[in-house]
Amino acid sequence: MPRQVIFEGRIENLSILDKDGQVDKKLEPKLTRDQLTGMYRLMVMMRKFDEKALNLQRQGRIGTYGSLRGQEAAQAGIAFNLTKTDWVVPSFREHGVMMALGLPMHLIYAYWKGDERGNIVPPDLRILPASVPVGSQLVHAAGLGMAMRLKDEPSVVVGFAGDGATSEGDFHEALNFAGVFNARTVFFIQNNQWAISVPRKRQTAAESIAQKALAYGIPGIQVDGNDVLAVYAASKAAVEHARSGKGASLIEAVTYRMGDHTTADDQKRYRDPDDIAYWLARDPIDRFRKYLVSKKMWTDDNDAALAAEMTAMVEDEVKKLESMPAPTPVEFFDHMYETLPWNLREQREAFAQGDRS
Amino acid sequence: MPRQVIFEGRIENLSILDKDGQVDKKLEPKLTRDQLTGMYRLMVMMRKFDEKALNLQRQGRIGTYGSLRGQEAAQAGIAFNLTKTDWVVPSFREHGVMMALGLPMHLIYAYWKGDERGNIVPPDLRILPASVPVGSQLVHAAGLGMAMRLKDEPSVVVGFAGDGATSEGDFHEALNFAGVFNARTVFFIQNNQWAISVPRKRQTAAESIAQKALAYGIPGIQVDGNDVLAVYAASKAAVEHARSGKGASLIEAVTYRMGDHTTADDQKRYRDPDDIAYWLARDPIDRFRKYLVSKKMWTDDNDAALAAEMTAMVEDEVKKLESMPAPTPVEFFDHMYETLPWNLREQREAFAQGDRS
Amino acid sequence: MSARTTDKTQKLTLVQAVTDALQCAMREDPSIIVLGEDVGLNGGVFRATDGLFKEFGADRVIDTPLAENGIVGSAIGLAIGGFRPVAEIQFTGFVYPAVNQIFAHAARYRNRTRGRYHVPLVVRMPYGGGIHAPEHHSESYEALMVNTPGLQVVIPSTPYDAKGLLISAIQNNDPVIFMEPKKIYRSFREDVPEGVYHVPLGKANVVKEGRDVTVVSYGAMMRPSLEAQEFLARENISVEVIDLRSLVPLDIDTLIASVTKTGRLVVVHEAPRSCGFGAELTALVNDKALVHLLAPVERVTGYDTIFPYAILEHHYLPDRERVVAGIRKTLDF
Amino acid sequence: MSARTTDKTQKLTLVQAVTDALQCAMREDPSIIVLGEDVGLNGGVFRATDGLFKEFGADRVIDTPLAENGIVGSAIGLAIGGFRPVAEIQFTGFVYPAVNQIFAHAARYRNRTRGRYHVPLVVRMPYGGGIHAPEHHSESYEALMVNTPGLQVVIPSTPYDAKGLLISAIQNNDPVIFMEPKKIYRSFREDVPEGVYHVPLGKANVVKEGRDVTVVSYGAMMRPSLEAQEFLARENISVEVIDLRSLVPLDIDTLIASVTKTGRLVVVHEAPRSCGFGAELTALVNDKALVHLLAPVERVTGYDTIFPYAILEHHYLPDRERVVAGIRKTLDF
Ligand SMILES: Cc1ncc(C[n+]2csc(CCOP(=O)(O)OP(=O)(O)O)c2C)c(N)n1
Ligand SMILES: Cc1ncc(C[n+]2csc(CCOP(=O)(O)OP(=O)(O)O)c2C)c(N)n1
Ligand SMILES: [Mg+2]
Ligand SMILES: [Mg+2]
Repeated sequence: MPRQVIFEGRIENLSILDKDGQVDKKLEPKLTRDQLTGMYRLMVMMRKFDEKALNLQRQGRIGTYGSLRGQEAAQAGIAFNLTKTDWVVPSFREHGVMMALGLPMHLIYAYWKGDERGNIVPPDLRILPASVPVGSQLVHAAGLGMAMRLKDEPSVVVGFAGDGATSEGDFHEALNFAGVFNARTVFFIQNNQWAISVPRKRQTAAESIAQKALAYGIPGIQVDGNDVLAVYAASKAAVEHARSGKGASLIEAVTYRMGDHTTADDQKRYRDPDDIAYWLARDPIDRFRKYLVSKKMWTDDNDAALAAEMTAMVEDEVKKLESMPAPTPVEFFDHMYETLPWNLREQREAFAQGDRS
Repeated sequence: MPRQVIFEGRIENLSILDKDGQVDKKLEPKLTRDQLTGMYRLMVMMRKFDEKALNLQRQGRIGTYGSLRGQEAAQAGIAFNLTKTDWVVPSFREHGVMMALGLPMHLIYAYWKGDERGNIVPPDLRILPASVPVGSQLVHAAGLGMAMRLKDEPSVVVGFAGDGATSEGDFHEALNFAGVFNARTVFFIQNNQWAISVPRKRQTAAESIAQKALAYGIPGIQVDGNDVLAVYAASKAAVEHARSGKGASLIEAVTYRMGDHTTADDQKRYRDPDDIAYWLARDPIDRFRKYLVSKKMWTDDNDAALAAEMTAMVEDEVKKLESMPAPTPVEFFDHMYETLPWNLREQREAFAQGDRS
Repeated sequence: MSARTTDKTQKLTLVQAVTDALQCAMREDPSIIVLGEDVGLNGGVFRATDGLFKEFGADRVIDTPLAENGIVGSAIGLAIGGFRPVAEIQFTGFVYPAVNQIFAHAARYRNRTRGRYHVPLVVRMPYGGGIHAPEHHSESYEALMVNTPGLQVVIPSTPYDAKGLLISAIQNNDPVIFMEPKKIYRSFREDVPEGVYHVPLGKANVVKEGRDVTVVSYGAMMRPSLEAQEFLARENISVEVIDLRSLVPLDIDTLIASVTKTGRLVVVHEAPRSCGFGAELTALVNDKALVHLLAPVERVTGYDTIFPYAILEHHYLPDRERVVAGIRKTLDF
Repeated sequence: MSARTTDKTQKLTLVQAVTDALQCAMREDPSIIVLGEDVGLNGGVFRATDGLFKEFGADRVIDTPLAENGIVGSAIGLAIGGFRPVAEIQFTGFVYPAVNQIFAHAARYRNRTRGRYHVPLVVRMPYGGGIHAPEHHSESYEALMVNTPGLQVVIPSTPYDAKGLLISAIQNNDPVIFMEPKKIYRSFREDVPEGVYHVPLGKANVVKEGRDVTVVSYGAMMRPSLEAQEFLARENISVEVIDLRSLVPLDIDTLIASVTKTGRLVVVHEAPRSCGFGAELTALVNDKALVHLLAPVERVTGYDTIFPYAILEHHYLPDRERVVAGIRKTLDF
C-alpha cells in the first residue's frame, strides 16, 4: 500500500511495411486491389500537386507555399478512412488530406496564391480552412468532436497538427477537453521531425509524442508515417473508436519533411544532408509501389499512365486557378459581419469610390 | 518489430502515515525530534493563521480570502525542504509555504486586505507574489529554473498550482520548457480535489495528475498530501534532483480543500457533506499529532503551549497589520515604471492635487 | 425597440436578467448551450447561470476544465458544428488566455472563408471594478475588443437592456463580446418583461435629454454619469446622458446628433485612458463634428495604471465628482 | 541623442541593425540572452539573430519549443532570475497566445510588488504588411500594447534608430514591446555606427520640418508619409513629418508643438482604425491643441477589416496616394 503503482501506461509503434516494401503478413490490412491502388493513386496525386505548387511558386504564380513532400503516406492513410460527412480540421500542410476528400485542387492553389476564395469549400465537404496559428485548430477539433457527440452524429473529426504544435497550450487544452467530453475527435500529429529549424528532440523531452495521450486519459499510438498501411490501420482503429462514441485518441505519424519548411525557408542552414538521404531511402511512395508490384497489382506501365493522368489533372486545375476572375477588392469588407456596421459601410463606400483616405 | 512497445511509464503513489497516524516503518524518513516537531509547529502555525484570516474576513478587516485549511501537510512537507535561497513561485493559496520560509504573516494578511505592500517580500527571501491568473505562474517557475541552471546556482524553484490549473495551457508549456531545458524546478500540484465547484475528475480524464509528467519526459509522483512525512520524502527527492542539476519533476499531492474556495464561495451548492466528513477524518494535523504522540515526542501539554504561542503570534501579526500606515493613494502611480512617462506624471499630478477629472 | 412576447414583467436585478435571457433563449432554441467554469451546478460564481443546469442538464450547461482558450476554442468548434454557444469567462481579467481564439479565429472565420463558415458565439464576461475583489478581478478590456475587426462589443447598464441585448447577441450570427458590469449586478431591480424580447445591437439610449453638454458612457459608469447629471441639474446645467449599450456596432448618429446639439462631450469609462474607447469616441467627434465643438472632448477614465488592489480601488474608479469636474471643464473652457 | 563608442560606421539594413544591436549589447552584458522560435542556428526566420548562436552559444541564444506563452512566461522567470531576456515572437500575428504573460505579468510585476521585483524584458516582433505573406503574418497590434499600462512600445523606421532604440530598450529596466517593420527590413541601408549607442525612448524625430500640415507616423508607414511630403512639396505644400519612434513613452511635446504650428494633423498607421493609435493621437491633440486645429485630424489607417490575404493586401495598406488625399482633406477643410 505505501509505495504503490497507481498508473502504468504503454505506447506502441505500429509498422507494417518495412522500408523496402516488405509486408508484415500478420498485420497486413485486408484491402482490395481497388483500395490499395486507390491509396497509391492518392499519394501520387499529392506528389504531383506538390511538385506543381513548388513550380508555380518559383514562377511567381502562387505565393509562399508549404510542401507536403514526404508526408503523402501519412495524409493518404488517414484520409482513406474518412467520408465527406467527417470533419477535417487542418493545420497548413494538409493539402493531401483535403484533395483526398474531394476538395478541388485549384481552390488549394488559390489559397496559397493569397486568395480567400480558396477557402470556400464546396457545401458537401466539411473541411475547415488552413489554420495558420500553430496548434490553435486543435481546440476547434475538440469542440467539433463535442458537437458530434452532443448530436450523436456518427461523424468523426480529425484535428491535424505537426510535432512543433504539440508544444502549444492549445494541444494540451484540446486533448484534455476531448478526453473529458468524450469528443469524437482523432488528433493526428504528423511528426515530420522538424518545426522549421527546431528538431523534434528540442520540442519536448518526452521520448515520443504518442505518449502525451497518457496525460489525457485517451489512447495514443505511434505509427511509421511513411508506411501507408500502418497509418491506414492505426487511423481505422482510431476513427472507429471515435465514430462508435468511445471517444478521442491520438496518433503520432512519424514522417519527414523532405523539403524546406516553406518556400520562404532554407533548410540548408540547419539540416544535415545525411539526414535527408536517410529519409529519401524511406520515401512513402516508392515503398508502397514496391509492395504493390510485389503483389502483382502494379506495373511500370500503370505508373506511367497514372503519372500522365495526374499531370494532366494538375495542369487542368492550374488552368481553373488561372481562369478564376480576379477578386473584386472591395470584397475584403463584405464578409466581416453578416450585417456591416456603419464604420465598415462608410469605409467600404469610400474605398469603392476610390477616395482612399 | 512491427508492433512494438516504445514507451512504458509508471506512476507511484507514496504514503507513509496512514489516516490514523500509523507509520510505514520501511519508508519512515530519518528525522530528528526537532525536525518532526518543527514540521508540526509549521502546520499548527498555518492553521492558526488561517483561522484568524477567516475571522478577520468575517469582521471586514481583510477582504476575500482563500483558506488553506486541510492543505497544511502538503505545504509544510515541501517547505521543509527549502531554504531562503530557493525560489517560491506561488499560486494564491500558498500562505503556508510563504510563512514557513519566513515571510511575516502581516504581509500575507495585507495582501488579502487588498494592499500591494503585502507583496514587498523582504530582500533575503525569494518569494514571488501570489499569482491570480490560474496556472500562469508555472511558466515563471520554468524560466526561473532555467535561470538557476544557466547560472549553475544550486537554488531550486518550486512552482505551485492546484488541480484545476493543470488544465491551462500554461501548465503544459511550463512543464515542457522545464523538461527541454533541464530547469531546476519542482512543480508541486496540490490536488485538493476541487477547482471551485468542479471536481478533479471533470478536469481531466487522466487517472492521476502525476502521470501528466510522462508527457514531458520528467519524473512524476503522487503522494498522500495529508501525510506530511510522505510529502516531505517525495519533495526531498524532487528538490535534490533539481538541486543537483538533474532537472525538473512533478509532484501531485492529493489533499482536500476543507473550506469554501474563498470567502466569496459557498461550497454547499456543489459538495456532498459526506465527502467533507470523509476528509475530516484524514485531517493532516491530527494524523501527524497521533504519530508524534505515539513516538513520545509530543503531549497534550505541548499542544496547549503551542496553540497559545501561535495564537499570540498571530495576534501580534494582526497588530502589525493594523498598525501599518495607510498607503498614500498616489502610490499606485509610482511603481508603474522605473521612470514615469509624461501621461502618468500628468495623471499623477492631477490626482495628487485632487483635480480628479 | 422591443418585441415582447408577454405583457407580464418581473422585478429583476441585472444578473437575474442575464439568467432570464439565457433561460428564455435556451427554451426556444435547443442549439443554444452554455459553457464555462463553474456554470453548472454552482450556477456561475456570480450566479448568472443559476438554475440552468437543473433545467437543461449537463449537455447544455457545460462545466469545462479550467482553460479559457479551451472554452472559447471549443465553443468555436461547437458553433461550426451547429450550436450557438454562450461561453462564460469568469472575469474579464482572465480573457487573455482566450484572445488567440477570439481574435485570430472567432472574429475571422466568416471573412477568411468569405461566408462559408461563421461563428455564432457569445462570450459573456463580468467586467469592471468596485467590488473589492483581488487582482485581475476588476479589469475592463473593451478597447482591445473594439480594436479587433470582426467582433461586436455589447455592454448593458440596466436589467431591461441586459436581457434584451443578450437575446439579440445570442441570436446574432457573428461573435459578440458581452461584457457585464458586475459592480451593478445586484445594485437595483427593474421591471423586466417575461419571455423573449430584443434590444437591438447598435442602438444607443438617450437616458436623459439635455442642452449644455453630452455625457456618453456605458455599463457601470452610467451611474456616476447620471449622478453627475442630477447633481448639475440643481445648478441648472442641462446634461444629456447617453448609454451606448453597444460599442460595436456604435450608434454614431445618436452620438453626433447630441454633440452637434450640445457642443460639448464628456466620455466616461473606467478602463485606462490611453487608446481606450474614449479616444475612439473623441476621434469620431473630431471626424464628424469638430466645428460644433465648443470645448475639447473630456475623457473621464481610469488611469494609465494597473487597477489597484481593493483598498485603493475607489481612488481609481471615476465617480460623480470626477464626472462633474469633467463636465465643468468643458463648460468653463 | 547618441553616445557612440567609435566613429566607424557600417552600411546596414534595418534587420542587420537589429542583429548588430543584439550583438553589441550581448558583448557588453553577459546577462542579455535571446530566446524564441528558430532564433538559434537558423538565425531567425528573418535572420534578425543571424550569427548570434555561433558567437554566444546555445545558453545565450535559445531555440525554444513552439509556444509563445512559454517564451514570454519563461522570459519573465529568467528576468526575475537575473537575466535580461530579449524574446522574439516570430510574427506579431502570433503574439496573442503570449498576451496573458505580457499583459497580466510582465507589465505588472513592478507595480504589483511596489518595486520589489521588475521585469527587464524586451519582446521583439516583426509587424505589418506588404510582404505578401500568408494570413496572420501582416498584423499590427500596437494599440493593444499601448492600451495596456506598464508596457513601453517602440517602433523604429530606420536602421540607425533600430539599433539605438533596441539597445536602449534592452538596457531599460521595464518591459518593452519592440515592433519591427518587416516590410522595410531590407528596403534600404544607412550608416550605422559601430558599437553601442543609444536613441532614447520617448523622443520623436522631426524628419522634415514644414509649415502647413503635420504628418505623424512610425515604422513602415514613414515611407508613404515621406513620399507624400515630397510629392506635395512640388505643389509648395509644406508638410512636417514626424516619426514617433516610441508610442509609449510618447513625445507629446514634439507632437503638440508641431500641431500648434501647422494647425493640421494627419496620422498614418496600417493597423485598423477603430481604437487604433491614431484615435489616441487625435484625442491628445483634442486635449492639448484643439484651439489650434484648423481642420479635423485626419486618420489614414488600415480599415476595420481583417488584413487581406496577399493578392489584395496592397488595397489595404495606406500608400502615398492615401496620405496625400488625407493631407489634402485637412487643407481643403
Ligand atoms: C502560433 C504560431 N507561432 C509561430 C508560427 C510560425 N510557424 C509556422 S509553421 C511553424 C513550425 C510548425 O512546426 P510543426 O508544428 O512541426 O509543423 P510542420 O511545419 O513541421 O508541418 C512555425 C514556428 C505560427 N504559424 N503560429
Ligand atoms: C486564468 C484564470 N481563470 C479563472 C480564474 C478564477 N479562479 C480562481 S481560482 C479557480 C479555481 C482554481 O482551482 P485549482 O487550480 O484547483 O486551485 P484551488 O483553488 O483548488 O487551490 C478559478 C476558476 C482565475 N483566477 N484565473
Ligand atoms: Mg514538424
Ligand atoms: Mg483545486
